[in-house]
Amino acid sequence: MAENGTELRIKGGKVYDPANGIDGEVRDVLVRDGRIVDKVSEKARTFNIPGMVVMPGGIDIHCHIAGPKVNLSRKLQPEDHRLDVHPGTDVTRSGVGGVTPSVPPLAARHVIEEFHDTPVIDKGFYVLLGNNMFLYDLLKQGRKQDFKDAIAWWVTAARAASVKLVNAGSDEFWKGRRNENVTDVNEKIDPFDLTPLHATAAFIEAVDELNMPHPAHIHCNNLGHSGNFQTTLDTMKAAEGHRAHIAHIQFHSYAGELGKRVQTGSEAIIDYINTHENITTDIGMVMFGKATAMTADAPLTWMLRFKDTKWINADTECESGCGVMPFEYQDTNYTHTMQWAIGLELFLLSQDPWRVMFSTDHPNGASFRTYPRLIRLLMDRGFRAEMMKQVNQKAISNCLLPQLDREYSLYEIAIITRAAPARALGLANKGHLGVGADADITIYTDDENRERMFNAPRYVIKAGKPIIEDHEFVDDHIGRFLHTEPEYDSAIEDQIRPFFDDYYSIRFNNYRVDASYLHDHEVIPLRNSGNGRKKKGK
Amino acid sequence: MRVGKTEVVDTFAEAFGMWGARVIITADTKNWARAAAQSFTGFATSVIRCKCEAAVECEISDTDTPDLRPGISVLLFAMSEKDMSARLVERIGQCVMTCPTTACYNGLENGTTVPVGQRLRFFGDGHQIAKVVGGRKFWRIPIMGGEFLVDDVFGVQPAIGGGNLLMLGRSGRTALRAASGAADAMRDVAGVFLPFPQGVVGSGSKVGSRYKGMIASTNEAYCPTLRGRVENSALPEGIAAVYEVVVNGLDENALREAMRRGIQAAAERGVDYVSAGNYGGTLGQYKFHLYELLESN
Amino acid sequence: MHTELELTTAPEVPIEAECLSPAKIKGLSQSGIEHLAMMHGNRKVRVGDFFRVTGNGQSSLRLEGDLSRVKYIGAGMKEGEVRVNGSAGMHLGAGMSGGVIRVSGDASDWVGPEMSGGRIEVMGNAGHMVGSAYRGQRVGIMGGEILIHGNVKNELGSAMRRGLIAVGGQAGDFVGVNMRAGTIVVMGGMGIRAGAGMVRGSIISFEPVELLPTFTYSCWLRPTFLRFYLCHLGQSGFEIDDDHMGGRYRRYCGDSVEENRGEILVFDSR
Amino acid sequence: MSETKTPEAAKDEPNIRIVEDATCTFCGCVCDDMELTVDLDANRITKAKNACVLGRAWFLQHGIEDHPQAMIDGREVPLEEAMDEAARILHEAKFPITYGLSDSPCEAQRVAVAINDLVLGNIDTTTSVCHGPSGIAFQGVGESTSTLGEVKNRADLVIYWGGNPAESHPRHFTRYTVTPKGRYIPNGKKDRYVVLIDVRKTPSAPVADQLIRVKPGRDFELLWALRALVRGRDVDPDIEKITGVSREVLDELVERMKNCNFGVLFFGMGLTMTRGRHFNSGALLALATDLNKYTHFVAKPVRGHGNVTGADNVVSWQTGYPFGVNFHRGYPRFNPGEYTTVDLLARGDADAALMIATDPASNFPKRAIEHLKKIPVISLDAKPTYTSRQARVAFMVATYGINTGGTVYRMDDVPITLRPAFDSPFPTDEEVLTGIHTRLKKLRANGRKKAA
Repeated sequence: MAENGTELRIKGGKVYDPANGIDGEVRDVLVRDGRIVDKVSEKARTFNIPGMVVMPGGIDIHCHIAGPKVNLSRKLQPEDHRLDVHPGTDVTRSGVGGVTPSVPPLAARHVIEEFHDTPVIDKGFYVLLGNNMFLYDLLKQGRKQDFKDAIAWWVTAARAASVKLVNAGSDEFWKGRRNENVTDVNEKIDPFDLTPLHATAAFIEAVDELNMPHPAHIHCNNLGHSGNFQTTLDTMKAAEGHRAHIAHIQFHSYAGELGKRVQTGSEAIIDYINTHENITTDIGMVMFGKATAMTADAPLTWMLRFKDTKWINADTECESGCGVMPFEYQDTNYTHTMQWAIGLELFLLSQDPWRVMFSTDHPNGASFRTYPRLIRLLMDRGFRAEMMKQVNQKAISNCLLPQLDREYSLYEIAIITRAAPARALGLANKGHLGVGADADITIYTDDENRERMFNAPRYVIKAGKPIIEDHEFVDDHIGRFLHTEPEYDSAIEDQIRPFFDDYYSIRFNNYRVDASYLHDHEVIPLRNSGNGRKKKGK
Repeated sequence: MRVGKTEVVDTFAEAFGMWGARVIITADTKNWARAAAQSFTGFATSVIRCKCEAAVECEISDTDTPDLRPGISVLLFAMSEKDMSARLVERIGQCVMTCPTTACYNGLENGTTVPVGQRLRFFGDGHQIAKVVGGRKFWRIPIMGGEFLVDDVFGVQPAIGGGNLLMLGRSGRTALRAASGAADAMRDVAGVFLPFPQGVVGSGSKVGSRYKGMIASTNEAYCPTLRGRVENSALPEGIAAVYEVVVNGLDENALREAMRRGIQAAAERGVDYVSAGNYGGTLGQYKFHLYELLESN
Repeated sequence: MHTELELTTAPEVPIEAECLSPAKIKGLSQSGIEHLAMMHGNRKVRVGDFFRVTGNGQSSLRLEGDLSRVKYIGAGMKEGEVRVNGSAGMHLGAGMSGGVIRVSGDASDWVGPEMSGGRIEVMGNAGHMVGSAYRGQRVGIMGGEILIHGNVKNELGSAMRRGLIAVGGQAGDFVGVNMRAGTIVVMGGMGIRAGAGMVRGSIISFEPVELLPTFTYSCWLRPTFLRFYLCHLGQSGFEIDDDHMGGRYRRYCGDSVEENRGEILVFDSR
Repeated sequence: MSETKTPEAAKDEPNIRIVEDATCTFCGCVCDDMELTVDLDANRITKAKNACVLGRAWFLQHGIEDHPQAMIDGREVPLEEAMDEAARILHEAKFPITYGLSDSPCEAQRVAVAINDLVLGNIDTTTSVCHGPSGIAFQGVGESTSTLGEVKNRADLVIYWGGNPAESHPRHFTRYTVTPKGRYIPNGKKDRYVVLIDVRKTPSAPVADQLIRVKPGRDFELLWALRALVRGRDVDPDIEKITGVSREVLDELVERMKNCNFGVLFFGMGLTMTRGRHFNSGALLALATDLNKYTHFVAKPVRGHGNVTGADNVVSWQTGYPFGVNFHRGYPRFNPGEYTTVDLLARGDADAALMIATDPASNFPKRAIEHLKKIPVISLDAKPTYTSRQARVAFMVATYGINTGGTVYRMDDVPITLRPAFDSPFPTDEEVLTGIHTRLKKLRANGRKKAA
């Protein structure tokens, strides 16, 4: 947070603030004490930025930047960072780049610790509960209320922002059945007498009913398999009547026969989403070049493993699996091109940018450093056509992309990268520039070439403090930690405790992340709490 | 012009452009290397029906070959770069690789190369091994006798085919002795080879024929038996036989030198006439005037 | 004509000097060379602080003195020549793609990492990881020649993909470990576990070798291709006797935990 | 805190305190089920329920020594002065190195990395002399691994290679891997098959169903043969002569590994620190990975120090590399052998050293120790050591886990919070390091001003 009394006047920029319906209007943005205000004094520092583009700070709804998987990946790939170095400056620490957060609760402390060392941005994480053995036991026994309470306890204990499901039910197949995977969402998960689809539906319902700011965040079953769009549709149908966020949907929109070539299933998927208000999604775009497969979906990385590529599997007791592997998307490859095209199709066929958001599932689909290029692909059909010529033509001839000539506007970009994720995450003070909002502001030099434009913001203001001026870092900022606290009956702890004694390797009392880890943090209010800002938008 | 007893006719040999390669065959013993070379150069007298022309250039001692074993240098000419690759692959594959203990190396350090080992390697059926040393890439192909070694690519260069001398004799024996003597002398020049048996042609041809599909046919102007029948006979009276010595060379100078030595050697053997074959300058881009050859000495 | 740099001040801590390469000094004046930046530990220093420079920038560079604590000599070289009259520090010729480096004394660890062409000759000994991949990389040197006349330590040519490495003396353990392809010739014997994890490539030893249980004996042979290599090495200053040139070698295939397409040739007898 | 309570029996003696679910940082097991009885008057732990023999000694023998907080050249000085001097040494050094860290909480480790980032130093942890080879191996082949609870719940085949947990990690068997009953292992040890592979019969042997004795220094050959056999390839018929293990035993083990439901390979320094080092670890990690083609198989190093795993993690997330990291160029670089401490010192590269909770002067090779004597050393330790006695600046710090809180990572990367038993008059290593860091920032700023 900026020091009290710090005032800024951002003058003359074209403001894109979709949450408040502002579409490129030239107006001033005023900042005091880290918030947007309607008046500042004469002493306010003025940024004269006529012609520049002003947007709220970006919000990424699905991005792996910290936690055990990310750290494993760093350790795994020294060759990845060696040629991509970032010397320290007076205000920044040094570091290395390369392509490199969802978190099993057992490791929650790790991710929070790492967040302390991740500068500038505010951050939170989703806790992985989709393969939680205790919760599955409750489901099997039909104890719905206990199930809800236990979810709420876990979110609170881990200090998470919401719940994430990854390939629900797959843990038992992977760890317990010699590396098998879920293939049919209606197949019984052996010891639990329920199916992946049952479990997914139960989580969606519980998280929604707990009024968590962000609904269940779902990595569907069968990721990456031809024909999986049917699974994705089944999953979305199971969510009917409840909010659900389907993550990196590009990876789940494949038609074609299992084991055969991928075909595009984007139309069926996006048609469903367009007509179902309860669903939000992010794309999980694939971009060509180096990536890292990094997922709690351990069987998936095993499937992707080519020859003897170095590969990590890491099981977390009672909670999750994990796979990490270096990966490269090649524009000569049919499947990779198809994935790229399907991602773009989903973007271009989406009718509601408020529900279909921007992501590359960093670093799975691509590094977040490819965002500017992706924005250009969305905004510039000429550029898109150029790119289409350079990729696998067989795939291009098999997809819808060449027929789509939509171009995103800056306003729509501001929605899918700012306003929509903020709303989907329940962050009332973020993703917009209305009075009272956090003064997280990005200012770009307007440029026909949108890649160049978004590559290097001219100014970045974080919590009212200029961090980047004229493209250079001028200050440091330790972001805030965001989490939520759903309500639950604490009697559930008496149910959970014996389970820990029996099946965990650490003590119940040592599991919960205590307040000393939170430092500068903020609790995202629940949906019914009334503290939240009312829904804004189109 | 007379050289000794021999009349050198004022004419020219007409030669044409080809592509040439030098192939070094080595083996554990000289005999095996020779065997491979013999096989390699078999049925390679004329592009007309053999698709290429080849002959031994010289033998190389075991101090001078790339792998320090006894070796033989062979020259092979064909009409195009593409043909070169095909002919080399055929002949190295069928005649050298099959010959025990051999290896086969490129003998031309030239800019233009054609794939050879690159194509032969498939004989290894996936077990072949590539090696690169000193910028040179070659293939090791496992075979029943051990390993066959062959360069990945062979240098090819523009070369000249069809240099020739005609030995006209009042007796067949004189003409043949002169022709063989000339061939022996010519063969000593580096960079040339004589594709025909012992270097001598008994049935020189002209281009074309009255029969459809025949590219070449007997050269009636030089057939002694037809002197009385045809109107275009080029033979003076009394000539009993004409032998042609055909010579190919990697470059013009080598060819010139070879032909000059050939005329000298023929003259030393007292042949009646030395002439040369041409088509009035319509066929080949190279002309070797016999007088000029002699004068240049 | 060459440029001469004589080390006149002994460094307190290691120096990193990628600038000691023909491409970096070419065309510079004497004072231009003296002003080139190096790292002395964590401090930026100038070439002139440690070296006496004679001549302006040529494509041939002579380095005089004990440079065993000077790292990255000849790094990234594409052409020209560097001659070290003395010893050289770590990462000698790192990433070089052409040209020649000659060291009259010893070299340290990581000779020629990420090399793709050119030649490094060391008359004395070298350390670990000669011609090897950096940690985590799947593929080591992509070409070129590294010729060490003395001994080397462990992991010679690890993961190498192409090229020739020859050692006149002894090599340590794990020669050619994880080798992708290429050729390693060791004349003075080698440690254990040669060729562990090798996919393809050739390791040749003039001395008996203890092999891993995952290598299978094929036959003895007098390899023609080896004559080719040994001639080449003979021309590069190694003494090759007739026995090794024409002798018989035992051929082992491996590594069977990989594709089993590599070979180790061990000299057997005349 | 809810876990700290005064028990009924101790009511009359208010100076007794019970700490439940406390964490023992003596070894990498980081058992978090200690019940400590603390005599607050005596600054002593009088009882450590659940602790193993090593843990008991760790807790019960810990007292507050009468020792200066800080010394320069063996002379007591105020803490501030020592921090000034430490900062000056690091600021002036051209090649400052930091080493140790494995017996410090993550919070201190983070400051240590920050210091090195600032002074353009070189940071390394004890990983480089214990499981550093495993780290290098990991970069080459990856790893299939799991948390210890998953072993408890699922592992029906447990193999120990080159380790003797009965003596080094006494509760490894009983708390995590062999005897405990788990979700799918209802009968505990009866449901598991335990194999011990070692060069000799150790006190751990009685736990095992099978002991396989490998010839000393032949681990790699044995692992390599197993890898080949798992892949269905043949091996040298002389395998018994080479490794000391017969082909029959190997075939049986391979079948057992391929046919178990959930197998685990634990390995110790018997593997990583013998000839072959990272290749030995790499062979084992690769074997576990290979086995995943047939069943679920994981591998896990058995780590020694209480927070060596935390050090790996902290250094990784701050620099991108797990240990042996150099900042000379202003950004992190990694190269074991070049930037690892033993090698640096043996070559005489460093010109100042910050030694955190480690005693290199007692256990490093002679050449390294000789160089250490020539350069200014700053030491932080909870007890006097050879290193601290020779140090230019020596800080006596509070003992982590007993006197100070913070986070440590168990050997399976599970982060655990510490619950200190009683206060210490000594500062924490985090405090000392933060003090040095703050001073260094000032020195740097002044340096810049001067330059400007």
